[in-house]
Amino acid sequence: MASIWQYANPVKFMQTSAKVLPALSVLTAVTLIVGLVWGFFFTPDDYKQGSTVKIMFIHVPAALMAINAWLMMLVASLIWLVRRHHVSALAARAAAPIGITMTLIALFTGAIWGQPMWGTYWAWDPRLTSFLVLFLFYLGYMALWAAIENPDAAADLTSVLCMVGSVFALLSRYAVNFWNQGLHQGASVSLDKEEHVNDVFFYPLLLCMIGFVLLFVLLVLLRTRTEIRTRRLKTLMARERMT
Amino acid sequence: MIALLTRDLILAIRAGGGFGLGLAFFLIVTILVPFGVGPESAILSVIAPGILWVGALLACLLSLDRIFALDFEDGSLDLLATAPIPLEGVVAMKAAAHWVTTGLPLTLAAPVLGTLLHLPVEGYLWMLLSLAIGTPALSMIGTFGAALTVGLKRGGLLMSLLVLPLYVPTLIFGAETVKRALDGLTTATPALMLAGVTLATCALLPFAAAAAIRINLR
Amino acid sequence: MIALLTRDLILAIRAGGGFGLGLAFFLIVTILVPFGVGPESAILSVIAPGILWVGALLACLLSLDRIFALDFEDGSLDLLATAPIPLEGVVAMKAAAHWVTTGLPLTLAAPVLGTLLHLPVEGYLWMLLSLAIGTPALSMIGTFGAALTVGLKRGGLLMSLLVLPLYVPTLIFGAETVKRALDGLTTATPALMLAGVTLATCALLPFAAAAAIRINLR
Amino acid sequence: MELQVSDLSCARGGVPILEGVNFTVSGGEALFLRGPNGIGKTTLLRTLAGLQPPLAGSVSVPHESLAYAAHADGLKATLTVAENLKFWARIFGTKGIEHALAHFNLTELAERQAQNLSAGQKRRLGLARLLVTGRPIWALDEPTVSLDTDSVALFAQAVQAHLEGGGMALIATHIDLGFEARVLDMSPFKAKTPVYDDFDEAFL
Amino acid sequence: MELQVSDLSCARGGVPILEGVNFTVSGGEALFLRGPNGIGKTTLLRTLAGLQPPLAGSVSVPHESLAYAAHADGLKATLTVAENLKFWARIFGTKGIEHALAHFNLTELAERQAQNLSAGQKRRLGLARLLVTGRPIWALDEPTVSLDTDSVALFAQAVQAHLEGGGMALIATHIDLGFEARVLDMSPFKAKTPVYDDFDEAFL
Amino acid sequence: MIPELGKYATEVLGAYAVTLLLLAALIGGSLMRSAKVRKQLKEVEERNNG
Ligand code: HEM
Ligand SMILES: Nc1ncnc2c1ncn2[C@@H]1O[C@H](COP(=O)(O)OP(=O)(O)OP(=O)(O)O)[C@@H](O)[C@H]1O
Ligand SMILES: Nc1ncnc2c1ncn2[C@@H]1O[C@H](COP(=O)(O)OP(=O)(O)OP(=O)(O)O)[C@@H](O)[C@H]1O
Ligand SMILES: [Mg+2]
Ligand SMILES: [Mg+2]
Repeated sequence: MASIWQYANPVKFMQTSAKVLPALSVLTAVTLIVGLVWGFFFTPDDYKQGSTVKIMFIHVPAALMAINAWLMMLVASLIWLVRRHHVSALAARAAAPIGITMTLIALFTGAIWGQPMWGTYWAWDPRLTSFLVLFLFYLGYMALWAAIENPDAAADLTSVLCMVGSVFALLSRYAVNFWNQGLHQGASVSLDKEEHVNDVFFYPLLLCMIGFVLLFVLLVLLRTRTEIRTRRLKTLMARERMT
Repeated sequence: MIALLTRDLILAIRAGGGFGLGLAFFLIVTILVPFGVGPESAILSVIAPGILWVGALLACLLSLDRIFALDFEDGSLDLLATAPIPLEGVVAMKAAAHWVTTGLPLTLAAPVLGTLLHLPVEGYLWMLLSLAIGTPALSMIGTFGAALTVGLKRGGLLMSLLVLPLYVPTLIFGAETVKRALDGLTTATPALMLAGVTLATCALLPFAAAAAIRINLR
Repeated sequence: MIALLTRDLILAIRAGGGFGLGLAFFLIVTILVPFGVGPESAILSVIAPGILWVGALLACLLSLDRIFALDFEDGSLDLLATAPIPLEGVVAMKAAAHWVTTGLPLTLAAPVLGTLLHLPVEGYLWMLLSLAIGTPALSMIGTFGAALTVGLKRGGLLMSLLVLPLYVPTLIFGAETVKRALDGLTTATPALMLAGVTLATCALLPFAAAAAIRINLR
Repeated sequence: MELQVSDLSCARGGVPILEGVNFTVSGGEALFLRGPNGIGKTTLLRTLAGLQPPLAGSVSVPHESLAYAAHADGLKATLTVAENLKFWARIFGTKGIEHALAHFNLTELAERQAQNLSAGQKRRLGLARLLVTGRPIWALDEPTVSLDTDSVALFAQAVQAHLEGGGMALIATHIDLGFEARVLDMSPFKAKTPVYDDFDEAFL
Repeated sequence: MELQVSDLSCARGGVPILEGVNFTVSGGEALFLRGPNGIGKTTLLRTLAGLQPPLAGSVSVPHESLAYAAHADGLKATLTVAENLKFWARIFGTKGIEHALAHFNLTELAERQAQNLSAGQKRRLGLARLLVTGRPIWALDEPTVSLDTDSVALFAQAVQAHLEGGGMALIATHIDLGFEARVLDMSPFKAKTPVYDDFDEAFL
Repeated sequence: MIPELGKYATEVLGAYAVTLLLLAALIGGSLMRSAKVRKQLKEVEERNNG
C-alpha cells in the first residue's frame, strides 16, 4: 500500500479530493438536515429547560468542533514543521476560519441559552471564558497568516504560533478555572444524566455531531483546494512579474 | 551576551526616555481609569489590583515594537544572527533589556500608583512582589510576539493581538495574588503558579522566538 | 476630498483588517479587565461604562500611527500638500476615515462587549449614543497628535503621551453620561458637553493639525 | 505666464543651504538644475512647491499652478494603476486618465496593483500623474531614476508636448534626458559658511 | 580551508532566483560576484551566511568562519564609533579595536556618535567591523557604496592584507575596486522560467 | 409547521437563526472564494500557456 504521505502532494490531493467532494457534500447535507430537523421538530421539551433544550443540538456540536478544529490545526502545523508538506500547512490555514465560526456559534448559542437558564447572557464561567480566549487565539492566528507575504514563512510562523498558543490556551484554561468556579459545569452534568436516561435527545444529538464533523471535513477539503489554487496563482503571478 | 545587554540599556538611556515612556503610559492609564470609572474610593480600591496589572500589561505591550524593529531596520539583526552567540541568547538578552527598561520601573512605580487608586495597605507588598515575579514573563512573551512580527510593515497592532491572549495566565495569577492578599487569604498558590509561568516562559520561549526570527530573516 | 476619503477606506479594507484590528484590541482590553478585576458581576457592572470608554480610547490610540505615517513615507503627503485641496480638508478627511474604520466599529461593538461586562440594560442606549457622539472627537484629537509627530522615527509612544491628556475631557463626559443613565439621572448636561467637545474639536483642530503637518514637511 | 525666482535663500534642518538664487522661466521653456549631491536641488524644488518657506528672497509662482514630483512617487501599493491615477485626477479635479495611461505605456498594466510593478513601471506611473494634474509648471526631482532608455524617451516626449502647450518644466537631474534645455548650475549658489564671530537675530 | 558551493539553488520570497551555482574559493583568494540589478547577488551572499536555507544543492562553509557585511551597516546612531566597534568585538570575542580604527582612518572620529558621521564615514565604520570579527571568510555586499577614492584604496588594502593572511573574500560589486581577482558572472545562473502546466509539491 | 416552543420561542429560534446565518456565511464565503480563485487561476494559466 502506498504511503499516506502521497496525499500530501498537491496534485494527488487535488485529484483525490475532487473525487471525494460530491459524495461527501451529499452525505453531509443529509446527515445535518436530518439531525437538525429531528432535533428541532421531533424532540419533546425538557421538563426543566423547556424548549431551550433544542439549542443543544447546535451548541454542543459547534463547541466540539471549535476545539477539534484547533487540534487539527495543531497536528497539521506539526506535520508541516516536521515533514514540510505544503498541503498540511494550507489545510491548517483553511481550517482556521471554520474553527472561528464554530467558536462564534458556540458562544452565541450559549449566550442565548444562558439568558433563560442562568438569567444572564454572559457569565465569567471558566468554560465560557476559555472559549472566548480560544476565539482570540483564532483571531491572532488568522491575522498572522494574512499579514505575511512570503507563504512559506507565513506557514512556519503560524505553526510556531499555533504550538505556543496551544500551550498557553491550556494554561489559560487552568488559570481561568482557578480564578472562578462557574455555572456551566452543573448544567452540563444535569444534562449528561438526561443523555443517558433519555435516548430521545441522544440520537438526534449524535446525528448532529456527526453532521458537524462531516461539514468540517467537507469545508476543510474545499478550502484547502482553494488555498492550493491561491498559492499556485501567487507563484505564477510572481513569475510573470519577473520575466 | 552581556555586551548585548549593556548595549541595549545604553541605547535605551541615550534614546531619551527608554525608561520614561513606558512608565508614563502606565501612569496615564492608571489616571484615566478613575476618570472613566468615577472617584468613589470603595470601588477603586476593589478594582485597583486588576487595573494596575492591566495597566502594566498595556504599558509593556506598547514598548514591545522597539525590541527588534530598530535592529531589523539598520541590519544589526542580520549581523547578530551570523555572530558566534546563539540567537536564543540574543533573544533572552533582548527580553532582559526590555524588562529592565519597562517591567522593573513599572514594578517600582506600582506602590505610588496604588495610592492613586486607593489600593489598601495590605496589598502593597504583594502588588510589588507579584509584579516583580510576573513582569519577566510579560517581557519574554512580548519578545516572542515581537519576533513573530519582526519585518512586518505595521506590526504594532497585529502584535498586540497576538500577544494579549498569551498574557492571560500571567494576568490572572498576578491579579489573583494581590486580591487574595487583600482578602486575607493565603497567596501561595497563585504566587507559585505565577512564578511557574515565568520560569517556564523564560526557559522555553527563547527557542520559539529565535526560530521565529530565523524564519523572518530568510 | 471625497476621493481621499474613499481611497483611505479602500486602503484600510485592502490592508486586511483595517476595520478588524482596532476592534480586536477593544475586545481584548474589555476581556482582560475581568481577568484582572475578577468575575463578580456586581463590580463589573459598576465599572463597565468607564472600562468601555477607556478601552475605546486605547483602541483609537493604537491605530493613530497609521493615519499619516504611510502617506509620509511613500511621499503622498508631500503631493497632497501641493494639491488643490486645502490641507485642512485633507486632515479632516483623514480623521473621518479613521473614525469610520475605528470609532464606528467600536461604537457598534460596544453593546456586545457591554454584555460581557454585565452593563445594565438601561445603559446600552446611552453607551451607544455617547460613543457615537464622542468617538469623532477621539479621532480628530488623535489626528492632531499624529500630525504633530509625523516624520518622527518611533513616534508611537510619544504620540500616546501627547494625545492621552487631550482625551481626558471626552472620556470624563462620555463615561459620566452613561453612569448618569445607569443611576437614573438626567444625562443632558454631560451629553451636551460631550457634543460640544466634539463639535469644537472638529471645527478647530483641523487647522492646528494642518499647521503641524506643514511645519513637519519643511 | 512666468516663474520668477529672485535672490532666494533656502535652509534645510535650520542650516542655510542656498543663497542668492536668481532665475526666470517663461512659458514653453524648460530648465535643468544641475550640481553635485547635497548642493540643494531638492531643497530648491520643495521651496518652489511651497512645502517650505524661503529664508529670504521671493518666488513668484502663480497660485496653484505647480505640480511637484518628488524622489518618492506617492503610490499606494494596494491600489491598481488605474485607481492610483484616478485618485489624483479627482484630487486635481481633472477628467480622464486614458491619455496619461496611454502616453506612459501603462494601459496594459491598468488593473495591476502598484505593489506588483517593477521599479521602472512604478516610476512611469508616478510621471503619468503629472499629466492628470493639468498644471502648467512641472517641478521634477530626478524623474528618470530607474527608467530604461525607451521610457526616458517617453518622458522626453511628454515634457516636450507639455512645453509646446505653453507649459514649463524645472528638472533636477544628473543625467542626459535626450533633449536640450537651458541648464542652471547650482554650485555658485552654495551658501557661504558664515563667520562665527558674531551672533545675529537668527543665530546663524 | 576552502569554501565550496555545489549546484546551489536559492529562492527569494518563495520564487527561485538562482539555479546551479558552482564555485570554489580557497584560502588567499578573492572572488568578485557581478551581474545586473536583481540577478540575486544579495540572495547568494545571504545563503552563504546561513541566513536563508538553500533550495537545493550545498554550501560547505566551515562552522562560524564567515563574516557578512550587508547593504546596511548595522550601526547604532547614538553610540560612538569606538562603542559600536567595541560592541562587535565583544560579541565576536576578539580583543582590541585600535588596529581596525587605525586602518580605516577612524581614530580621530572614535568619540563621534555614529549619527554625526557622513555616509562614507559610516561605511568605513561598517567595514572596520570586519577586522574585529577575526573571521577568515568575508562576504561583502557592495562594500564601497558612497566611499570616495581614498577610502576605496583603504578598503582594497584591507582585503589584500586579509588575503595574504590566508583569508578569503566574496565581494558583490558593480564597480572597480582597484585590485584584481577572479570574477564570477552571475547571469548564467538565473533560474529558468518553468513550464506552467502542472502542480508539484512546490506549486511551480 | 413550527413546533410549540412555549415561552422560550425567541431564544430557540434566535439560536437557530444565528447558527444558520453564520454557517451560511461560512459556506457561502468558502464557495465564493473557491469560484473566484478558480477563475483567476484559469485566466493566468491561459495567459501563460496560450
Ligand atoms: C457563551 C456561552 C457558552 C459557551 C462558550 C459554552 C461552551 C461549551 C463547551 C465548550 C462545551 C463542551 C463541549 C464538550 O466538551 O462536549 C459545552 C457543552 C454544553 N453546554 Fe455550553 N457553553 C455556553 C453556554 C451554555 C449554556 C447557557 C448552557 C445551558 C444552560 C449550556 C449547556 C451545555 C450543554 C448541555 C453542553 C453539553 C454537555 C457536555 O458535553 O458536558 N452551555 N458548552
Ligand atoms: N532633514 C534634513 N536635516 C538636515 N539637513 C538636511 C536634511 N535633508 C537634507 N539635508 C542637507 O541639506 C543639503 C541639501 O540637500 P538636498 O536634498 O537639497 O540636496 P540635493 O541637491 O537634492 O542632493 P541629491 O543630488 O543627492 O538629491 C545636504 O547637504 C543635506 O545633507
Ligand atoms: N523580500 C523579497 N521578496 C520577494 N522578492 C524579492 C525580495 N527581495 C528581493 N527580491 C527579488 O529577488 C531578486 C534578487 O534580489 P537580490 O537582492 O538578490 O538582487 P541583487 O543581485 O543583490 O541586486 P542589486 O544589485 O540591486 O543589489 C530580485 O529580482 C528581487 O526583485
Ligand atoms: Mg535631491
Ligand atoms: Mg543586492
